Amino acid sequence: MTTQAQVHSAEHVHRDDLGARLGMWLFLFTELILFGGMFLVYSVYRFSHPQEFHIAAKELNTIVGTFNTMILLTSSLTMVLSIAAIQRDNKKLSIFFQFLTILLAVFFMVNKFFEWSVKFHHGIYPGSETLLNEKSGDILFFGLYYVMTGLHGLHVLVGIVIIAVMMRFTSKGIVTHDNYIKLENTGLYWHLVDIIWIFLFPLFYLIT
Amino acid sequence: MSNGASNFVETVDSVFLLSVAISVFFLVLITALIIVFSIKYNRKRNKKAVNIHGHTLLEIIWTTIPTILVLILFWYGWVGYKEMVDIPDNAMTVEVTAQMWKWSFKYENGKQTDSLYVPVNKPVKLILKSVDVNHAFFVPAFRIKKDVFPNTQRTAWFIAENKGRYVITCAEYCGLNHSHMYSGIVAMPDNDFNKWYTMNENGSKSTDNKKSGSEE
Amino acid sequence: MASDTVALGTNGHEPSYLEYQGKHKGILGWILSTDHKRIGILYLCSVLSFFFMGVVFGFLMRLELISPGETIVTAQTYNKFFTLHGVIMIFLFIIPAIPAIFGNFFLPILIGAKDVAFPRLNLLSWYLYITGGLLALMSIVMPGGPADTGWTFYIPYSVRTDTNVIYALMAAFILGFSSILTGLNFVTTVHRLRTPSMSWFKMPLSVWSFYATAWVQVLATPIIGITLLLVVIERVLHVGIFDPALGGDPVLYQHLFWIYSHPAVYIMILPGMGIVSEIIPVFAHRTIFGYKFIAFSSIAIALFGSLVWAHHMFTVGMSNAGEFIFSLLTMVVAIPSAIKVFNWTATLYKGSIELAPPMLYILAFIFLFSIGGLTGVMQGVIAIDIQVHDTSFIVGHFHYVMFGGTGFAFFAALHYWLPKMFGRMYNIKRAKVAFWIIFFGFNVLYFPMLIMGWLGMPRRYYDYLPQFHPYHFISTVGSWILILGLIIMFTNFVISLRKGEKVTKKNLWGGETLEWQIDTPPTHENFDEIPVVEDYPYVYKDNEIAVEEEKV
Amino acid sequence: MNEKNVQSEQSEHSHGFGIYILVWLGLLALTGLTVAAAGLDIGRFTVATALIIASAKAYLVLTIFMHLRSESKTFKIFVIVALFFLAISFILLFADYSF
Repeated sequence: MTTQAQVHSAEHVHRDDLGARLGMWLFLFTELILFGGMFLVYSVYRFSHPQEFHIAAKELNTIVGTFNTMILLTSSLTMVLSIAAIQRDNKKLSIFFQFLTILLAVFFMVNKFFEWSVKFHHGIYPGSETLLNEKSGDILFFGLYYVMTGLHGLHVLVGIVIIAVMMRFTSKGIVTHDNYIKLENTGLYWHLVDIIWIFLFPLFYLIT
Repeated sequence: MSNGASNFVETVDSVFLLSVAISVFFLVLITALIIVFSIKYNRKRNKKAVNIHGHTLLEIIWTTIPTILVLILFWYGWVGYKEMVDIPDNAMTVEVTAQMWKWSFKYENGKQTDSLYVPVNKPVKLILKSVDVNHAFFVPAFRIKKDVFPNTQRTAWFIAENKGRYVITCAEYCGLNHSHMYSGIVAMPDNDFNKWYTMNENGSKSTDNKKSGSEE
Repeated sequence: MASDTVALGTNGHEPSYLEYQGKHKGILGWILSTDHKRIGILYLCSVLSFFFMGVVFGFLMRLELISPGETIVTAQTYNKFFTLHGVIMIFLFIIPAIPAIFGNFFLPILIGAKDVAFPRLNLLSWYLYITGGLLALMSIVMPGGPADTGWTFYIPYSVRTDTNVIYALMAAFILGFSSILTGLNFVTTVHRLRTPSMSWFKMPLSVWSFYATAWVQVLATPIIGITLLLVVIERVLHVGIFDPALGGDPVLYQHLFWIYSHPAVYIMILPGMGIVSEIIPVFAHRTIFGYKFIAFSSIAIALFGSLVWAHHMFTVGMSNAGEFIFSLLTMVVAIPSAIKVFNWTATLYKGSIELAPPMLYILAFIFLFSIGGLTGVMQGVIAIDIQVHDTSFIVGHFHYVMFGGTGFAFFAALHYWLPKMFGRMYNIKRAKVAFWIIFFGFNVLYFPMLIMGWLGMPRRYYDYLPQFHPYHFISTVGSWILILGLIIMFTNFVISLRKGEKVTKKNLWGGETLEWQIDTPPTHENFDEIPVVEDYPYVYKDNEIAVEEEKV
Repeated sequence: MNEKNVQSEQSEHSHGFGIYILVWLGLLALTGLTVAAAGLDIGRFTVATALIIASAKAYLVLTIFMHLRSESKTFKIFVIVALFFLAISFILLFADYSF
């Protein structure tokens, strides 16, 4: 780890990529369980209000959802390709793929923005009168919808920032073909965000 | 607290006594060993220690015995609990409403009171509801407790076995006056109860207020 | 010794970590240092400050309860006191106490490493800790005052009350992240940074328990994180999630809360158990009894501890299957703890026992933890739990476990390791006096709670029926005795830090673990050369010789 | 492990570009499949089907994109422990709700 270089004298600069990945995976578990907690809430409410969830899910636009899923899956591909490129010491290609990843992530967010604004336009948003007049199952469905996709969107935004930093690191030579653990860990994070969406998508858009 | 105030007292108390007995036994055993060892093998007397790395048979023994004991305790606890959830069909039903910070009781004939009046030796079923936040219906002398939630109902039941007055308290923190959310159960013989039950509202209210003075 | 010795470049005496001058000087050298030992000291100072605040709130609560009715404060203030007491003691004291202070300081040393795996992350978690702590305290001065919900933040009261619940929730959320980062760091450290000759079964038992704790921190904490965040979202944006007024299920909140908070109990107690396993062999001057059983029981506790959360909810009206399963599993979780207690006791057998202050606290730990554990088993028995749930029986029980257990282990660790950390010895006699006062006061304070709880005294009560007055009175008197003992103990430490006898001897107590083979206080890099571990850490080959050396 | 492994353990996850693209195509195909399956009226199996397909997708991402396949045993055990913990929470929670 480069961090250790700071504390230790120069004689034994210690880099432990495997340790860094181990730490990253542990962090991913916390993310996984963070969302897992919300999936717990989702599954209990779906269990207790099956009909209302079923009907409420029809409000969501399956086409937009599918489109967004495709975008996110593709961004995962470009992410992993950028790592493969840096492994082959192809700096330019790696930066290009990272740029593509960011672009796709931005697309995802733009879509999300329009999807949410349409809902807001219909008066379906947390605390709105339209929603509060609905049955409790609908309130819960949309509450979870906003919170879960919202928190997921937040993770996408964080991902965009981190990948942007990585692009800079790659171009400045901090991330290189024999020291790319930072980029690799970014990739791990990005794929986890993708995995969470893989589950969010059918549970909110496809259970009609 | 009078013994045998409700039908659950005997079961709960016997499990409790059993577990206290087991606990005291182990506590005394451990404590005695610690004290004896600390004296007998004290540095002043025993300069050279013996290294004993372990003893598998002992480990197995002291894993097995507690396991058996806790499983026995578990079983009695479960049986005692089953009694509390299996409500007999012939029970008289009372609706209990909890709100910040008082209890109210509504009977099948529409009568409403601040204290719970029940006949002795008859099963009483309680339907528990809350109008605001969580509360818990707790009658220490009867060994019953049930949380009360808004928008959903819970049930509890009991048979009062002796006549008398028992305290109802709130056992789930519910804000400012949580500690003043008392009421009472008045258990009376069948005849008296029937007399009270058929009596008109005003008559009952006056005695009610006098008796619920257990607060403060 | 080791073939691959690392050259240090200096032949003379290495400066200790206390004197070491890195990039930054003075106070910056501390708050920007990524050295695990300095971070440990940062935690020591901050955790103790919060501990004192927690004690003050506890003291005020007991004072209020000395007589029925209003004694010193109003009900509203009292409710805020017990919330603050709970939040501070749980999130700011007992969870970080042993792992963050002694884990940070000694875990790398015990496994022969120079630092933890991610030193900068380590510093970050201290900053998160401080941020969370300040956020919790900020609510005291904000209009509306601190939360009055109790540390459990049960829905729907926590979305109804006008007090600053959000501050407490966010504080707990941030502190959770601090705890996660510490756990993540320790797991990686144990996997990656053990000295090459230290295989898993050569690890000291405290390392085993830190490792098990770290896993629970990583896996369970996110659940509370998201749960509290959902409550914040519910409060701020009125999103329907748990609030029954919006169709939510308040029992689901309790489930999620306890999915974390029960494992959290083991985050609190496991490190304490590690300390006990560490100290007993040293002062019995013999090897520990049943090393592997103790090591595996730590893992078993971490595992089973995650399966029993709903025993906090036997009265909510769960399904019968739920009640049955959770009661049964709760019983099972008692077994590994029992195994530990028996092994510790057996370690005293044929030892050569020295009742030094750390050992006194440890022996008291076994006694108090046994009471805590056995009363815990009682609550696993559903029929009994129905009676004692949410009464002062519970309060007594968990103070026996948390304070009598973890707290006493923490005090033992202070007496055991502080001289090593600072190179100054405290007054042994004063330490023993303080111990007996604390031990006595503790029992006077908490034992009456067990009795009145069984008799039906609900917890979180500002006022009570006259029949409970004697118990409350005795309990309050106990709190004064306990606090007197604490004052003596901590003044003893403070005096020792300023004018205590200087110690430079490496091995203060005759321990066999690695921290006793390095300088006192440790140098910046801990080890001059990579330590070689030949056997598991509690082999006392030549007891008497070690004793002779120590006496010289 | 301290100094022994000081040498950078650069991971050897150098799969070819080809396999990544193949996996990506697989993921897109599975997405299509899950959308199509949602259109069918298969009653209570809807959710099960959706979850199985989602798990398959997640498995692909985990093993190939996240290189879990070529990681050491420790990583695999770690993932199993985390998933086990999550599974336990679901199972025990439903011990209360589904009975």
